[in-house]
Amino acid sequence: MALDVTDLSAGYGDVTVLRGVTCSVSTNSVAALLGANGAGKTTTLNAISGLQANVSSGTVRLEGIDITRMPAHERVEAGIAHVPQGRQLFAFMSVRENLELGSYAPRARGHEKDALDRVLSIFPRLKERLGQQAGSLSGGEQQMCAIARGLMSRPRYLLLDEPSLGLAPIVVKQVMAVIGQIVAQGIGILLVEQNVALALKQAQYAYVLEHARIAIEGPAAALQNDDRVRKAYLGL
Amino acid sequence: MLDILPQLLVSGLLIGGVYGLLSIGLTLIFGVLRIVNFAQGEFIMLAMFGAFWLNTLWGIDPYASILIVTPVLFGFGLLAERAVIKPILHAPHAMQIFATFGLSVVLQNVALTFWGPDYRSVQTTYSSQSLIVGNVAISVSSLYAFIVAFLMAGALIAFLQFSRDGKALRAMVQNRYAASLMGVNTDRLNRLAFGAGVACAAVAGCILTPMFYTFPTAGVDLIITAFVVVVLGGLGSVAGAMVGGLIIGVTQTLTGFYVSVELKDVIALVLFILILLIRPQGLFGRAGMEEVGTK
Amino acid sequence: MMDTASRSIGKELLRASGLVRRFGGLVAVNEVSLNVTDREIVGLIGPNGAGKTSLFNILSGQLGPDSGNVSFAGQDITGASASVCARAGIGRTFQIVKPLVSLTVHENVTVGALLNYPLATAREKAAEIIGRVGMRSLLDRQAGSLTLESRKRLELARALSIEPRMLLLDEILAGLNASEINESIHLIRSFAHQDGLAVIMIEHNLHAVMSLADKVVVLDYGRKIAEGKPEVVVRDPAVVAAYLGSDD
Amino acid sequence: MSAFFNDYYLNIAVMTCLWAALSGAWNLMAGYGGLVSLGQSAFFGIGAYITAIAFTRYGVSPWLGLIAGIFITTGLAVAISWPCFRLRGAFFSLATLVFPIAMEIVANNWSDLTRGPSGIAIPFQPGISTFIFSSRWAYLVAAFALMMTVYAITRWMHRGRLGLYLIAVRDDEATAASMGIETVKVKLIVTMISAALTAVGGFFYAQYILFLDPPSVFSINISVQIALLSIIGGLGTPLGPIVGSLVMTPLDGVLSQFFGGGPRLLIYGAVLLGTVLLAPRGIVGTLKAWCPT
Amino acid sequence: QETWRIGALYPLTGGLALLGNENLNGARIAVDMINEKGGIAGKKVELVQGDASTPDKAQSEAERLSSLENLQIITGTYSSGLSYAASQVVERRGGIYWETGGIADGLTKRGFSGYFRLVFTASSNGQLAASLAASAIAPRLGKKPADLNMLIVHEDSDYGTSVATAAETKAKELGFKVAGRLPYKAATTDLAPLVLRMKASNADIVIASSYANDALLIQRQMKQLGINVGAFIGTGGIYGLASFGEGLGSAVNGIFDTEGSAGINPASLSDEARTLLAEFQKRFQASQGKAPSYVGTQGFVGTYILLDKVLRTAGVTDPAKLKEAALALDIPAGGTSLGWGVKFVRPGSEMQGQNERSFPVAQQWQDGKLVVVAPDNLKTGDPVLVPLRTWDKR
Ligand SMILES: Nc1ncnc2c1ncn2[C@@H]1O[C@H](COP(=O)(O)OP(=O)(O)OP(=O)(O)O)[C@@H](O)[C@H]1O
Ligand SMILES: Nc1ncnc2c1ncn2[C@@H]1O[C@H](COP(=O)(O)OP(=O)(O)OP(=O)(O)O)[C@@H](O)[C@H]1O
Ligand SMILES: [Mg+2]
Ligand SMILES: [Mg+2]
Repeated sequence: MALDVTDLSAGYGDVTVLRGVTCSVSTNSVAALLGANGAGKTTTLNAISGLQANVSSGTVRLEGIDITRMPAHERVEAGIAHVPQGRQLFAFMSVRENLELGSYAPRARGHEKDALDRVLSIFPRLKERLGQQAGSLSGGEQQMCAIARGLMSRPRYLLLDEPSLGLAPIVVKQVMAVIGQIVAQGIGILLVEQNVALALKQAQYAYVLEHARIAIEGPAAALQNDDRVRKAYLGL
Repeated sequence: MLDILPQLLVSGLLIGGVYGLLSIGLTLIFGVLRIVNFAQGEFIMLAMFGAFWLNTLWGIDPYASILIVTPVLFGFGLLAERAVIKPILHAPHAMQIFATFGLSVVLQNVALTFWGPDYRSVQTTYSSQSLIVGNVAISVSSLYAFIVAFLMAGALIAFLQFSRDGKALRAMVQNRYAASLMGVNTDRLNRLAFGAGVACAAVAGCILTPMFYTFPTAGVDLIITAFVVVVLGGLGSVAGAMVGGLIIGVTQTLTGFYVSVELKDVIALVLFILILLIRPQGLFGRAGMEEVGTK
Repeated sequence: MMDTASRSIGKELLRASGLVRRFGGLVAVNEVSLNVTDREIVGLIGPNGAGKTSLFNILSGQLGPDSGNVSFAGQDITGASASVCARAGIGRTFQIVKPLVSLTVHENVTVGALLNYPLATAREKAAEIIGRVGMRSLLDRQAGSLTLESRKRLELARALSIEPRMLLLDEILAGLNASEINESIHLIRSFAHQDGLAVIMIEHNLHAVMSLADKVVVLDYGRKIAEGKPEVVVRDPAVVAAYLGSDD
Repeated sequence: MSAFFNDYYLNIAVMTCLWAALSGAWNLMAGYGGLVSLGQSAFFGIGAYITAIAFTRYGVSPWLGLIAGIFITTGLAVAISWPCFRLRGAFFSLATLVFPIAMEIVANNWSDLTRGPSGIAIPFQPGISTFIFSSRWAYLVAAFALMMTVYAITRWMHRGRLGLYLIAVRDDEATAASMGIETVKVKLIVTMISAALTAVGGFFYAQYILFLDPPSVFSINISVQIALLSIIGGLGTPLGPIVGSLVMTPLDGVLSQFFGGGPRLLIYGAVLLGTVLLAPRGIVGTLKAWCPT
Repeated sequence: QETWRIGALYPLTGGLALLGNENLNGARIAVDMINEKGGIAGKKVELVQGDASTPDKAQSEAERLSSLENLQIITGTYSSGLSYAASQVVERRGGIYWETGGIADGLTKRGFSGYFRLVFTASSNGQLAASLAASAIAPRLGKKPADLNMLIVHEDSDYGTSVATAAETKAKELGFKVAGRLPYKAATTDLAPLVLRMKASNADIVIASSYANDALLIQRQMKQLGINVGAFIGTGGIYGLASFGEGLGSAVNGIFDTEGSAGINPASLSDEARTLLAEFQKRFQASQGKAPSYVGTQGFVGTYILLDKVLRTAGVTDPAKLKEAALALDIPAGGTSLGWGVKFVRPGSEMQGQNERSFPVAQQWQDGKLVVVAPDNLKTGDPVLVPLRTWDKR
């Protein structure tokens, strides 16, 4: 049971950002996708969720089913949730409505209440702000709202793009704890993080994107001790 | 001259209802697609021609013709969305205005070329009938327009506020990208919204056919007030369009009677500017909302 | 690393007292006072939603305070517009980056430099600043096509372009990896130490705050709950409870 | 006279230059400042009316009338645009739509001054001092000069201080303000320049057509036409309005020659629609995208 | 040259398209008829049309017709504003401008030597409306003008304003109590306040100058609000068109209309004029599927005279000769199908170029048709339904 990206090349217009990227996430696990700024991490997630990026070759398979050419909204139904970089909330809707929209996909219907209770117990801060317009939340609150919204669709696989961005240390700790909980519920997570130390602590397996390809990969623990990783990404 | 005040208020509210009816489609399309549809008046005009021909050729009552004209124009709206609106969804705001303006020129002249410049009208029993309540006369055709406007507005508001697709529509307005991440088929909703906006124009056109002449530039006169109403109420707000319509209707009627018929439009425009000074986003608009998606 | 404590601190530049800002029922900034002197680096931390950005918005003229005073370099700028604050010498970055998308990187920065220089000189100054924040290779890129990280650098360059006396930096390190953060720390330090600017930085990256700040101010629910030397503040139990969380 | 220098072609050339100038003045506001005004015909009409009134009623030379027209129009433009600067996007456009409607009603009713609905027919008294010429060449020279003035101002502004400030304000007002730009002042300056140039265009129109009445000069169609040419040519580029006018004004003439009535406008509308859809950045913008050099 | 080429400049698109096209259709029939009779001096006539929808378009189209197509004779323009702009061009080029429709008084006050206007002026139409009220309506209402409230309402264009101003002056002269003159915008969607002002002013007689929708709105809203007046006089435009009758059904009966008429008493016409009118009406009906209105007839008559009387006499398109032929015209009343005669005011006089033998007539809608009711020598019937039936009985 896995989400497999095989030999994926993708880009925007004439610009190729990815050349033959192969990676995979299995349920019940966290895979980290690392790399410098602009390496193409977000692009990889976009290609998986079917947004913006043009895939020129390669495949994305969800538990064996080829979803490479599926429109974005059908992929949500197939079980992919993407918490995008930069939050992308519905700024003029309340937090509650944002969360409700998280369960727009048919697969989530009928489970909205449970899902809502669950995410609110994960992010109690949001409970206080349910009626507030999402656009006026503080930066960190917005990030929580975005993650919570992603969880509302009862995904099989969750793509998280820099979830710790802008969060207070205490919240980062909470989010990381939540990632642990989510995985335990049988969801596979592909985690993109700039905070490499954090990501490697959280993940079982990790990939490092460099020059449009996966340059390094391996169990997270091994990468933590890899010299290249330590120098380039851990600032040690 | 005060004894006539109740009549003035009633007449003002009734015409306000007509303005609301004219504005609903416009505000819906703007609300969802962030496009000011300058061709909305022409869709109304096409509907009026539809009602006129159905009446002339087969004797169908204009109100009954809603059942035929609305689906046809809805379909036409879907086509227009595909051909004209979809390509410019992400274009700068100025481009969008002028694409729909081009569409309006084309539609007007299609009508002129096919049906000629003649003024046509439909005679119905209710065209100029009225109910008398006390010493106030209530125009039957305006009353129908008023009622239909409120039913339509109510239905739309309920749809947008409470239904799944309605919420998805509102979400899409604010962030298309995120909406598709939620599993929303944005292409379908765009089409749906434009089609629905055109369908509103169709209903309005049929309802208005017994009241006005039908001719190729009929839409132009009708839609200018609708623009004012829609901005006043808050672009994109259906409730705003109705309230804006009523405010403009009553102001025009009162100033038309007590001040000057000629200046009634100017006074309404001054009021319009004054309200915008206090609330730049319009009565029911949300501050900042007007910018969402327009860039 | 230079010992921040031993560096001589200049005279008072910013004095804000009793600032309050409400949004509906919510008090986003509640009776906050803050003094900053020349060349001082102040770290502003606090939980999400504590009112840090709102405080910046008041100081830089984006928001008017409901009450309280701000004076900057001897000038009363309470409630002054953003452009007046900028002209008085307050440069800022936005947490949610706001580049001028249809201009190039160079033009973005030139716009700010035009405040003090004619066009030709402004362009040169802008290029210099862009070089300093490490974006020289992106000089002619359209700002709309930059990655988030480059946009953040651009924010910084724009804030510098008006030759401010004080910089307000709102989470400019967020989204950078560890090596990039180290570079930026040097850069920020140079603003204070070489250029003599006062800096207030909002940052969730404790490592950066600890190594840069002369003074740390902590906000929680709009109130100032702690102020002082970084080493002292991070041990404050209130700060640990509200912001840092205990290590487990 | 060779057929090419026929008065009719000269007339089209004059109109092409005039429309290019008017559209160029609009482009300053809309293309750079993002102020997509639909109220330009208000400024156009006021400019036309002031010179015409000064000349026909008080015998003031149109040159002096022009100066008065520029000042009054600019003043009025400031007064009526200022409130609208708080409005954004489509709100601004639709609010400015109100100006010409209001002006038309004013002109219609202030008949002591404007002769109301009968309009003003300017007597044909050729001469430099009256700015009325028997030869279309003289008009062409003047219209060309006007067009080039607008072009020069646009060029000067383009990526100069004012141009950059305008784009900054258009892209993000908060960012612009944070860099010390006084956003309202910048919008006012460009509105004043645009209104002044538009008033000159109105003056020219009055002295050229020699007849004006409220519905014709305050027509919303004029506002739309003005904007259209920049859109087709390329919004926010100095050459855009000129290219737009060079394509569309003669096209309209040609269509009039070969198709009467409805079909002419049908084709005109279709061309407009086609351009907007196929070349959404306008002709100049699209050409630039094809060949970056 | 193989043919005589004549310019025809009318608003064919935009808001004035209806009557512009109607005019042009009349003119076309005149050309056809001349051509079928062998043309002029053996050559056929060809109309070169131009679309003058706005003044600047009018002037550019006039320029096209006169300098590009090299035409010496241009006929048009239906609307006064357009005529002002277009005739400037033609006058400067020394051609002939043959105006069949524009009725603003000022058009013939400019001292243009090549400008000829066949139609009466707006003032004379307004005056007729007031006189009609005095001569035909007041007696039938059984009151003296001094005891009658008159209200004048008009759309605010040049046409409406000049007609209304003349009507107001004349009505005061005739001793009516003029309760007011109310202008409004023709493009309005609601005239309830106007109609209620009628009620508030207790108007006995209303004189109205309207464009199209506004005329329909006034009547329908009068009915809805139950406002009855003794007599209602429209002054041309839509009031004389079939669409007005269609829009109101039987409620139209009793409403007066002053302007030219396509149906004056044939007995008052010369034989030639009568035959031409019949022929024209037959052809118009055949090609347009409806009877010609006054406006269409006006296009026909104007163009026919231009070709048959002016061009044929001059025999060349030399403007000097054409002017001479035009000024020499001396057709007595009844000599044209509209009942008018033709004699142009000579240069030197204030109204140079105005046809002093054209005049409006008064008609009334009776049984869904227009009947000429005044002046006596042209009428085909007498005024009926004065006072107007109240709405519940119409
Ligand atoms: N919409 C787009 N159009 C064109 N180019 C893009 C687009 N989005 C990203 N790019 C380019 O693609 C490259 C990879 O970007 P991507 O966002 O995938 O990187 P990333 O690894 O997520 O970086 P970051 O850490 O900054 O988020 C960059 O060079 C970027 O400029
Ligand atoms: N325009 C607004 N309307 C309503 N509430 C607002 C508005 N702006 C901010 N708030 C609220 O004020 C509080 C403070 O917000 P602020 O953005 O200042 O927080 P912050 O300390 O910068 O947080 P973060 O670290 O997450 O960026 C938050 O709860 C936020 O939701
Ligand atoms: Mg990324
Ligand atoms: Mg913040």
